[in-house]
Amino acid sequence: MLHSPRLDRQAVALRPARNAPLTLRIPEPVARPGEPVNFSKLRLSAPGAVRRPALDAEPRSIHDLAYELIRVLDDEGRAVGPWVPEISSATLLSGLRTMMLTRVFDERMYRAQRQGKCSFYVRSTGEEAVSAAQAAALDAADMLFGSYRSQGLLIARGYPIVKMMGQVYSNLLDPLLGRQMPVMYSSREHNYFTVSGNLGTQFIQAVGWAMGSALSGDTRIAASWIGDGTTAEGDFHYALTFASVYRAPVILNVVNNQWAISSFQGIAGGDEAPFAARAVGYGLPALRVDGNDFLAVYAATKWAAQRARSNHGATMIELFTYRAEAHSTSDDPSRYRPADEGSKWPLGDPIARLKQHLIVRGEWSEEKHAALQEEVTQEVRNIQREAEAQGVHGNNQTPSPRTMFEGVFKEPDPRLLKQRQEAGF
Amino acid sequence: MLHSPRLDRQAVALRPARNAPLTLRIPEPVARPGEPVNFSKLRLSAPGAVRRPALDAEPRSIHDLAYELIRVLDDEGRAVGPWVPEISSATLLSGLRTMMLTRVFDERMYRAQRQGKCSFYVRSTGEEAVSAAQAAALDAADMLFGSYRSQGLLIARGYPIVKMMGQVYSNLLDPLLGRQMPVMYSSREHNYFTVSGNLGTQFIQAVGWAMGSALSGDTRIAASWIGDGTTAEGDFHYALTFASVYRAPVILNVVNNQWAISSFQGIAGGDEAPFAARAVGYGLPALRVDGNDFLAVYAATKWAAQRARSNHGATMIELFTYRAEAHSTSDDPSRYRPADEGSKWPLGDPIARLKQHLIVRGEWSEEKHAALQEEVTQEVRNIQREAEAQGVHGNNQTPSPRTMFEGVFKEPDPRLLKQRQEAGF
Amino acid sequence: MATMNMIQAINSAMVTMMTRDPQVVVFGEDVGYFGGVFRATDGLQKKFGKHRCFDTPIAEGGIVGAAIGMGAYGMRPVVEIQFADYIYPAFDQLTSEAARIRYRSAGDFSVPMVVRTPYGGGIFGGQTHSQSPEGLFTHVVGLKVVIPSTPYDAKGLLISSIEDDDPVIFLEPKRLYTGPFDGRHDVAVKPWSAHPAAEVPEDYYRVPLGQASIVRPGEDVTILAYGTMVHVALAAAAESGVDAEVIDLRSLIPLDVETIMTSVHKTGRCIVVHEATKTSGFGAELAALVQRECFYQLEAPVERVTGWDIPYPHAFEWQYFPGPARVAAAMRQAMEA
Amino acid sequence: MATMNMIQAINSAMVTMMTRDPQVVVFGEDVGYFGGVFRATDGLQKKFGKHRCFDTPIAEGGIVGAAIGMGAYGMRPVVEIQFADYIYPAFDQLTSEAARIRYRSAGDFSVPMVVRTPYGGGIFGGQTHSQSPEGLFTHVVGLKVVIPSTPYDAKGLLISSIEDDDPVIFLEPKRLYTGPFDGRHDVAVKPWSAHPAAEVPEDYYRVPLGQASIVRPGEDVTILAYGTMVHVALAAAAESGVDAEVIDLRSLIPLDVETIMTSVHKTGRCIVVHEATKTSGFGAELAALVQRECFYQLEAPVERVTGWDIPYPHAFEWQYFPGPARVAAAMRQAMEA
Ligand SMILES: Cc1ncc(C[n+]2csc(CCOP(=O)(O)OP(=O)(O)O)c2C)c(N)n1
Ligand SMILES: Cc1ncc(C[n+]2csc(CCOP(=O)(O)OP(=O)(O)O)c2C)c(N)n1
Ligand SMILES: [Mg+2]
Ligand SMILES: [Mg+2]
Repeated sequence: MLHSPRLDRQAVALRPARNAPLTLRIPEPVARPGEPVNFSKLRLSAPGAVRRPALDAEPRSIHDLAYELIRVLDDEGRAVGPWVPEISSATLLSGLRTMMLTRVFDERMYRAQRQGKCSFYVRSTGEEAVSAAQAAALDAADMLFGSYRSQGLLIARGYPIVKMMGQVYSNLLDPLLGRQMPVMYSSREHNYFTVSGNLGTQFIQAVGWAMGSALSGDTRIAASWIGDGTTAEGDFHYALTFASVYRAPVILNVVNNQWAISSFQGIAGGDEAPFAARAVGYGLPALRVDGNDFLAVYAATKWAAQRARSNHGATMIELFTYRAEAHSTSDDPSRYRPADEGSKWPLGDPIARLKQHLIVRGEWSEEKHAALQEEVTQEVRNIQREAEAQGVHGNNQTPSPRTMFEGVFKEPDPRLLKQRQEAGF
Repeated sequence: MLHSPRLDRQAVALRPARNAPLTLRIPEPVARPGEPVNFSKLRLSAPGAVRRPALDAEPRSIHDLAYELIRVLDDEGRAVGPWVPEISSATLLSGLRTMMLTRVFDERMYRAQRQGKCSFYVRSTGEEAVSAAQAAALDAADMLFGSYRSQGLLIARGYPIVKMMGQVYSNLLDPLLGRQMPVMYSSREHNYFTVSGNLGTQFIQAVGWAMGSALSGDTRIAASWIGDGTTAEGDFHYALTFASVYRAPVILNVVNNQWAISSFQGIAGGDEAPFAARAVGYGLPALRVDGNDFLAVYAATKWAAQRARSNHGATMIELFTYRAEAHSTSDDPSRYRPADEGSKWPLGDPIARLKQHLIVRGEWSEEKHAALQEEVTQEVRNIQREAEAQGVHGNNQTPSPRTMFEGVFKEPDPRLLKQRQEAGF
Repeated sequence: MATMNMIQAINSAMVTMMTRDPQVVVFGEDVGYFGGVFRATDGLQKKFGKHRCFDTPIAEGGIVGAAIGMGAYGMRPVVEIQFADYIYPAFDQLTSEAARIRYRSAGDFSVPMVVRTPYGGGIFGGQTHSQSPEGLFTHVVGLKVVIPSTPYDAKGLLISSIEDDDPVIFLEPKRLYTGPFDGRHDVAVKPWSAHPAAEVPEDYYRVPLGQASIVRPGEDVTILAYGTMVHVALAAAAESGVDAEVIDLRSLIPLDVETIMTSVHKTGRCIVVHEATKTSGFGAELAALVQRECFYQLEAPVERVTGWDIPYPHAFEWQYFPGPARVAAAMRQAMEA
Repeated sequence: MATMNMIQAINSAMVTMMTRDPQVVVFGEDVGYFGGVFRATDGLQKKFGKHRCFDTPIAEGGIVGAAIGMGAYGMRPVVEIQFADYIYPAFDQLTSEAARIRYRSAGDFSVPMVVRTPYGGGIFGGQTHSQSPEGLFTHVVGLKVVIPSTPYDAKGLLISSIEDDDPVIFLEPKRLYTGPFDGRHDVAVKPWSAHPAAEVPEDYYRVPLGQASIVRPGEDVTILAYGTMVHVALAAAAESGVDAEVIDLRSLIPLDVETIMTSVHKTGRCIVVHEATKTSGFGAELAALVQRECFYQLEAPVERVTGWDIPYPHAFEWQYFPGPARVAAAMRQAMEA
């Protein structure tokens, strides 16, 4: 490669002979399609093994937590160790319901997309504990800056699923007037910030919101979620820097589901250091949590929220999980990862694990679970019928196209009045 | 502040009473003008106290080095501890000369600006060891991506000072044809990348260059320099991420001179964790070095360079120093920091310290030093006369204005041919 | 009333609004204790406390991203980007976020934010302290773009921008900070104090966005300008002897199309002047608009006098700068057409 | 010769150049093992090894910044930005760096880099998968901007772009990837195989930058278009019965001014069509240019048919998209003027 005249054009000769040629490392996942799945390199702390520091611990004094994995549920479904949260059975059951509802909702919308009823969809399958447990650990007044995979937050907060479907279908029910791609929800009423199609931007916005809250002497905190892949964007760095400098009351969550479309987490640098470790270098505390362990996620989030509310500032939480399905309806993961990788994920299914815990706890049974499964399935099916009566994508049951010329600015834009006339609406 | 109707417009009520109001922390430096200088909070490792790890050490295993300070010269000017480099007296003397030349050059150009001979200038006073020692530790073929305060790198590499002056004066000698503001040098011949006025951009470019070198099986490495303030830019994060993922052969230097124009390093998050610590979170090794200690800087740079040349990838070096003068000729530091802060900087003057070491070593004397001072002063004065004969800023001795229409693209741009005619050149 | 230069007027606008509205906060690089490299925020921290005016990390994308979040919270952030040349790291937050949040959330959230930034040349700042990026922002739907040319307008427009519920890019012609520079760089520059528009009320007042100002009525040719170029156009009018109608657009988005059209209908000739590079600059939009709306009135093609399509070259400040001579020549040429 | 759709032609251009020049490297999000979300880089990693084609972190600014460094080293990076909507985080590296490095270093360093990115709507991608940001880049001096409309041109232009020693923004009309979509969304889309320009040499050839192509000669009105809009313009010409001369610009910078002027001198009428929003889009530059250079030949104002000044709304894809009906109406109107 060194012989090209073009190379010589810009490069100055003088190559010391004493060194071996340099090489570039291109990271590769452990297994590609057709190769055996291998999770033996994963370093998983034992359930209950990681210490729970004081709320006002100095970030550097707990830097080891960025390299451990906080786990509460053991293999038998018992809650063990210092991170066992104080949590009522009602909260657990409600969290279970949120997760089941989310999964059913996801499956229905996925199928709707396959049936041509919506243009696009994103499931959160396998990652439901992240949204369900974190929403449970936060206050309803806290502001959430989610990603396109945070639908569970809205469901947990009781946002009407029929509206979510309306948004997905861009139909007459769509609160966003058909303006946004499916899943880019927004609800001021539910303190859920408008989701962006541009990765990462919400991370620093959440910090700004939290700064506003703190400047105002308010008590509400903010939380934001981005994926492992998205940590490479500049906004991630801005968020950590501003959160650190101003000690903003915000929780910065990295949902490490191992994949960013076709790129494994090593392409974002996850093999070199856990994403949680990034925060330590900015002087922020970081927790690394089994994202499929509802209790661990809940406990870590409570810790971070209390820390923020007590004016100790921001916490980063890495939620270690696995994207069990395709990235989106536009994706086919069998092209880039072994088909059975998800089923071999050593940290299991968050719904199954919480169910098991509730059974161990004596609060639940297979029968009750089956009944709840039936109930939520029926509920979603009914809502879907209701939603589809108001239109599906492409069948022209949309808000008036007139509306597309409105709301760019608060005041009407004279250009757009003209353009609307030109368009004939 | 909570009573504004505007606030209520976007915010949902529901504020849990149970928490105290949040507050935002706005960092402040220890002392402002009129207040006593106080460096007692600085944690300085003792000279010789920090261990020197193996070249192939795992980054995480040496994370403590990001919080220490590698120092070689003790208060008496002796070189102590494991970081004492193998370095010849000739190299030391040449480094001393580079530093002295740089300082004299800076002073002359500063004065030239005050006399209206150039539009702008940036001194590196007090930080000369950074450029001088790092240039000495690198190979001439290594590619340098400096900042506007890296003039010492060019001087160390023997770039003709008369050309530097030509650039500063935008005169007939200006190799950049009057196109760039003063100090934004460029020299392909000296493997010195064109300096940008936009902060930080060169950091990721250096990584890209190093990736190119490694992809080509070349042996040359890259190095880049940015300031403490600039670490907040996205490019810093891109550089660390890409360097980590691809193990690029690059040295990423953060020159922490405590100030970014009027903002102390705490505004960039330096109070929460040292800048070197950022790297650890990305899985990169980091060294934190007394930037006014020529030997320590040299030794750390050699370590990082050898590591890169051996395909162990990138290293971050934080050079802990002090900006002894104004940010630039457009700045007046007496408005925002105590006037005597620089003179009280506990790590001293890099020239005085190397001089003392050379004397202790028996290679130098006050007399020789005074003679050298006289010599470099005379040298720069002569060069300045020569340079000014070819014009100073504003006296119309510039390259032809015709040239300003050339070189946007490699091929002539037809638009610009027309515009040049219109302009009458 | 007080006599203010443009920096003082801008400062006064912030003082006025910070006093009236506790939600107004000011932040950016070096704006806190120091008061900004151009002194625009001088005294604000002292007066309002460091929670109302503070320094930020050097991360333009972070500044704007945080301002968006704060705006969504309910504050009115007024942020400074130290030079317009350094606004690009914030480009994604501005175009994909600030400009889109109201629309994409169907009004759920909005971003009442002002991004103040000094732009333009004339100070030997070279290619990274002289740029005029306004054209880019006018192409981003959802952003307003405002440029004052006098202290009076600067204060009134900045107040309107701060009170606006949508994001505003407020570009300050840095060459006008201390005086009404008209491009005659070889003539001693007058200070603002000699100019009537330096009489600035100390209290609250607004200059509405979207209303151009006819700064010199005339019959023969319409000159569309903004910022520094308004003064250049006036000098050119005087120099050329052509009876030009000089219009100061004041805000590019929203644009006062009516005032422009009325004038060109009258004069039948139009010249657009800006300091930004020519290709796809805002002059292109103005020329496209004018030729479309005044086609049958135009007696000469709409002419653009702009910066050349090159980076602003340090040594050739005045060869780049579209000064009065070039504008006057274009006027005479238009009259001959 | 082989029959290729546009994706295959783009892929073939990269295969051709990677084979000829070991300095050509391809990287971007998901482009390596997977071969890109649109499959443009399919098979490259397998064929050339993971050091010639590899995945990157999701950091568009990092991708472009690294490519600049690699270009300065002596490689020819061809990077993919997954959607043009996501190019903004790279805006600073593109405008302040890639575009400026040759000039500011007086030729010491240069950036032979291609940024490939799919742009435009028609796929129900909503406001963040449909944008047409070409206008912004045409205002940045130092960048070339290229947009193909057929598989043949796509390969030939991409090869010219890769061989170019300056940075090129190569915008790929994603709606044309699989067929020559002409805007009639209610009609079954033909595949490329039925189109003559799908005949693409498997070997090396160039389509030079800066040469427009007259894809339909005509006498009555000149239509300036690029990308998807070329096919829309052809459909509109057929639909309207107006004898339009349709010009495919192919590269916006450099622009083939001569072909445009010759045509408008002949027809006396001109319509500019693009999918981007109207205000300050590249259509403004074209209209400004044409009215200036063809003032005395024009019999009607230059008309712009473009996307509305709103974000691309998901549900109203076809109400936003400037389809053949709107273009045909503009043609008829121009003929009546
Ligand atoms: C700025 C930007 N770049 C690229 C994309 C395209 N894109 C959408 S999702 C995605 C992968 C994100 O992966 P990750 O952050 O891990 O989140 P996950 O999908 O796994 O939840 C990419 C590259 C985008 N939407 N925005
Ligand atoms: C992108 C960008 N933002 C802001 C500036 C203005 N600016 C120039 S130097 C500087 C301070 C940099 O401080 P630091 O990184 O600590 O470097 P130092 O000057 O101390 O060497 C600022 C804010 C710039 N040049 N580029
Ligand atoms: Mg992921
Ligand atoms: Mg500094």
